[in-house]
Amino acid sequence: MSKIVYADNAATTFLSKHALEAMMPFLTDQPGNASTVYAYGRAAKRAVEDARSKVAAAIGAKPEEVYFTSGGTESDNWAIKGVVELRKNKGKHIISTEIEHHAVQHTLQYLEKQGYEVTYLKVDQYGNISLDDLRAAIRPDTILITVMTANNEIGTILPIAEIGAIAQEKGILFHTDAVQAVGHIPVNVSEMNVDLLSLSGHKFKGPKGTGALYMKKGLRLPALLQGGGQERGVRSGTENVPGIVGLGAALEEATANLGESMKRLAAMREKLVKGLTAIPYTRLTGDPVHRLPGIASFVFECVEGESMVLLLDQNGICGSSGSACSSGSLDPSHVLMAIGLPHEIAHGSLRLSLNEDNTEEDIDYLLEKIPPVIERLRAMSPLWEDKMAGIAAAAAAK
Amino acid sequence: MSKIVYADNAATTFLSKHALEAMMPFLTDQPGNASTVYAYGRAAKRAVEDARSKVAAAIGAKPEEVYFTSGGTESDNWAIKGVVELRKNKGKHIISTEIEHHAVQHTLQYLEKQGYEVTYLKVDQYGNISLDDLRAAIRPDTILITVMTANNEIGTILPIAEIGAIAQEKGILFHTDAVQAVGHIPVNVSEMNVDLLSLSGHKFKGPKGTGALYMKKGLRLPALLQGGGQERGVRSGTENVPGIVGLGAALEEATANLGESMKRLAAMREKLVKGLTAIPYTRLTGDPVHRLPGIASFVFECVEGESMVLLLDQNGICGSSGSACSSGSLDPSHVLMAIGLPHEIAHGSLRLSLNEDNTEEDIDYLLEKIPPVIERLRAMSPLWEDKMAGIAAAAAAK
Amino acid sequence: MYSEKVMDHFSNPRNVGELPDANGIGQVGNAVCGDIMKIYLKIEDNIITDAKFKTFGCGAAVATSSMATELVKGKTVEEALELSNKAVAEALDGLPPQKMHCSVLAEEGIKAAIDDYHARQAQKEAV
Amino acid sequence: MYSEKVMDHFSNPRNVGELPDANGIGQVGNAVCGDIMKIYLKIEDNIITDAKFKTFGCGAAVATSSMATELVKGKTVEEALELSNKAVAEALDGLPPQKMHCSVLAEEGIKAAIDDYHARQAQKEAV
Ligand SMILES: Cc1ncc(COP(=O)(O)O)c(C=O)c1O
Ligand SMILES: Cc1ncc(COP(=O)(O)O)c(C=O)c1O
Repeated sequence: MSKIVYADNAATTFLSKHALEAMMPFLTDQPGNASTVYAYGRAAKRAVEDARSKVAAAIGAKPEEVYFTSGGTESDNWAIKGVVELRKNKGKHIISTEIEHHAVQHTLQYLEKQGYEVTYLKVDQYGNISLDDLRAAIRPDTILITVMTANNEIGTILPIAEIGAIAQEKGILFHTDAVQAVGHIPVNVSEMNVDLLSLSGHKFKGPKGTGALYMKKGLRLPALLQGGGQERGVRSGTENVPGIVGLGAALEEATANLGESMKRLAAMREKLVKGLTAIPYTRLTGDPVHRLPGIASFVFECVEGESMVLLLDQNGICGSSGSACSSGSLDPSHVLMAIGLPHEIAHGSLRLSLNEDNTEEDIDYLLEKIPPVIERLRAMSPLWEDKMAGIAAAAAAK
Repeated sequence: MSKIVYADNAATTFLSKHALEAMMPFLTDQPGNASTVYAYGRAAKRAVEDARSKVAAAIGAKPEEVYFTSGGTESDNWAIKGVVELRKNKGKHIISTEIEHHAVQHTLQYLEKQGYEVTYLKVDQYGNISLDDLRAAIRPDTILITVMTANNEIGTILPIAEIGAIAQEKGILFHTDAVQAVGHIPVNVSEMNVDLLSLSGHKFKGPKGTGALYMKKGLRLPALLQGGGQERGVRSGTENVPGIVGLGAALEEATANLGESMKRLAAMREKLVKGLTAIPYTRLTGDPVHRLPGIASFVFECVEGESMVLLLDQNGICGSSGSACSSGSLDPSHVLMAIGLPHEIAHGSLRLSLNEDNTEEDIDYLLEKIPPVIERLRAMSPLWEDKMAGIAAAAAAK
Repeated sequence: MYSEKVMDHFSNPRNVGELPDANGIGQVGNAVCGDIMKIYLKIEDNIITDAKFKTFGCGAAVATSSMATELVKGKTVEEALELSNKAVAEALDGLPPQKMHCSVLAEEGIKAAIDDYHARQAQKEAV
Repeated sequence: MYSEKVMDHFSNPRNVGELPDANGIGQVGNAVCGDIMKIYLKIEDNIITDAKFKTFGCGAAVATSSMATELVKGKTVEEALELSNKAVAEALDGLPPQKMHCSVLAEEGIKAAIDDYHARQAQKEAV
């Protein structure tokens, strides 16, 4: 097979070999029911609690503050709807941002239909919010602040600790969607002053369909899923023992060499950014400094995202675009709109997301293959033709 | 290692080798994002749709009527809460039974706290409801009937098609929790007249953390989990591709030889029932005829369930008990109470649940090892002492 | 999600480029929505003797442009005006539902180019 | 969930059975709740010289019965009365929280048997 460079790790990752190994006993010679008293059950229970400790260690929490879920989406839904139910007598106002993942944004929109009010903080061109805006948005009936730790499309890292300090001072519960951050940058719930934090296994080489919600000690959200009373009564459903074990193993692995891996990734990302922004009419999206080590995100003028992704695929490159076409909607990604890109430019977005498995050669390959793709698409773009004509005319007019 | 007979398949099963094989590509050399356009994504998408067709075929549904979830608990919660939200202007009354799984029962109890009214139909000594009771319970404001296809503790199969016909005639949505039935007895959504049906992968040798909700064409429940819009907008979250593939493969396998496997299992179960009910003061629980092929469930007088399960474990036997002690509550299982067992007898329950992997030798082993365990526990039971003394006194008095 | 035919026409688009001697040029769509098609037709004796396109848009937009230009070549103007979006989509072995609007755009692009041709003819005659 | 010590005392319970020459017998718990303990003590010169039990109940109920009877053997009646449920649980290297009531039952069982012994002594003296 010809070369494939997988650069879509922010969407999902390959499962870590180490995680798979840890899971295998529960996929083969153990049935893995964690709620039964016989030997198999006790082994499963131990494995689940061991994974819980690993997750807790990775985010600076206590094991009993970690609850396993089916993924980032469930964690986000649970956190937000849970706070709303818990605090329903206190108020109906929530503060969030314009650039949250749909798992948060659509949940908030759902709540708006139920009569809740949401203030979506605006972001600047880098995807950052203003703490003054946040302070100004707080009302006596504000029951929840939910702000993502790092953005999945443009990689910007938000000032969570500062937001958390404000929330704490005002006595408002604070949730952060750390799905893109956990396993990629240092995350510590107490330093970040968060009450609730969502994470998802498959973003750091853990299994799909696994996630967790961190819930600060003393806080007990009502369950989103009622049933058999697993996870100390707040998240029912037979435990996904292999999944949980894989999640724990993958996160332990991801955080073991985090510092080094971040450095290596950031260097590769910078090379990519430098190489691709050398293409004319191309810009990096997101904060140039406060960004996830692995996410390189761009807009190329006069090029449409989906056709870019399809042509890259034919060159053995897996990347993604926040273009409208790839999602079936008409508007380009709300994140790209929120950072102020005009529609026609936002349509030409490309996100390349790296992780530990990517190599220097991958970067070279990307830098070799992507420019001709952009060139080819521009050559058939009437927008590019107009743009070049306009520039030529302007030059001639001088 | 000494012999182990796993007879707790109604709790969870070993993963099928066939299912694991089908999953392996997505656990090793494929990242498996089903929502992306490049080659890996298309392969994942195909695999998911292939699994959907398999699930649909197994329950007599159309592929587009099958939505993947994280398990039976989520499916049950989604079905019930979804109908309640969808029909909130029509009424606040729900009909169910006294013997539902906690995933249904606790969801209903939660809704009762929100102001909904639930009629729990009583069951007879076999765990069966009366259709007349059902008809009598229907009110103009009844919005949902939810009755399980087969009970997980006592194996009784309920008259779903007849219930469905009544629901249909009255224009009331009908949900069935078929978690214990799918893959074990023939299930056909149109013959059963159901609008919604829950199933869970790990009950038929599929992976844990996977399930599905059947939603009849034309019915569109609001989402329980908001987010990226996967599963045609009603169940968000990155698809658990390996899990979904495993679910499809396992269900196809389970239904391929269903007739034969049912016959074989029922014969093994009958041998077990015959052998164990030969122990004095022992009864079969559940319907003696209309029952799941694999579930043999008993109560042994003067014996407590948890100590029975622990001693069986020491004999290499994995079984389960609906005893209060094993669940940490004080009352024995609501199912055993509902079929009219007195507390002290309900405490001595044992469920042995078989599947295709069990052998004739397993049955012989169970029949060899279980009676001495009962005897040993009775020998140390003051209840047994009293019972024997009472019988002796009664005999002497004659 | 795309048929092989769509992928073929996307990867190896027929008739891509400009047509210097085009006598009918139409542009439809807009950059805000993410799809622009510019269709060039050369019409001689009421027959479309050549057709080319430039497209900014998704895979389906490129493929429908390619297919639509293929389909109208050699056709009379009247025949070309009857080209429906459905026909374009069918010729590509179908399109995903959310991409049907691209075939509509292709149909409109051909019509716009023919309109332009008619306008030019009318002007010529008027001169 | 159980410590090794609990499992040991459950699997190989000490002092299980009846004591024909017991002079203090106590029964606590009830079948409705799923735990009954019957404790037999033989007390000579204020010293517990033998102890046995019969228990209907879970693993912890059996283990605490076993441990409690072990702990009181050789003790004076007064010492035995001071046996706390916590001491029984600790001797078993702890119990899961939802099983602590079993240790309470064991403490109460010993007390009930001693009460019975005192009652019998009082009756004897009265005779
Ligand atoms: C920031 C963010 N939040 C939430 C999610 C949802 O996670 P999952 O798809 O695992 O449910 C994702 C990824 O899809 C994400 O990137
Ligand atoms: C009848 C029934 N319904 C629902 C469930 C819940 O399924 P899960 O644990 O897979 O969420 C189970 C099993 O636990 C069950 O037996």
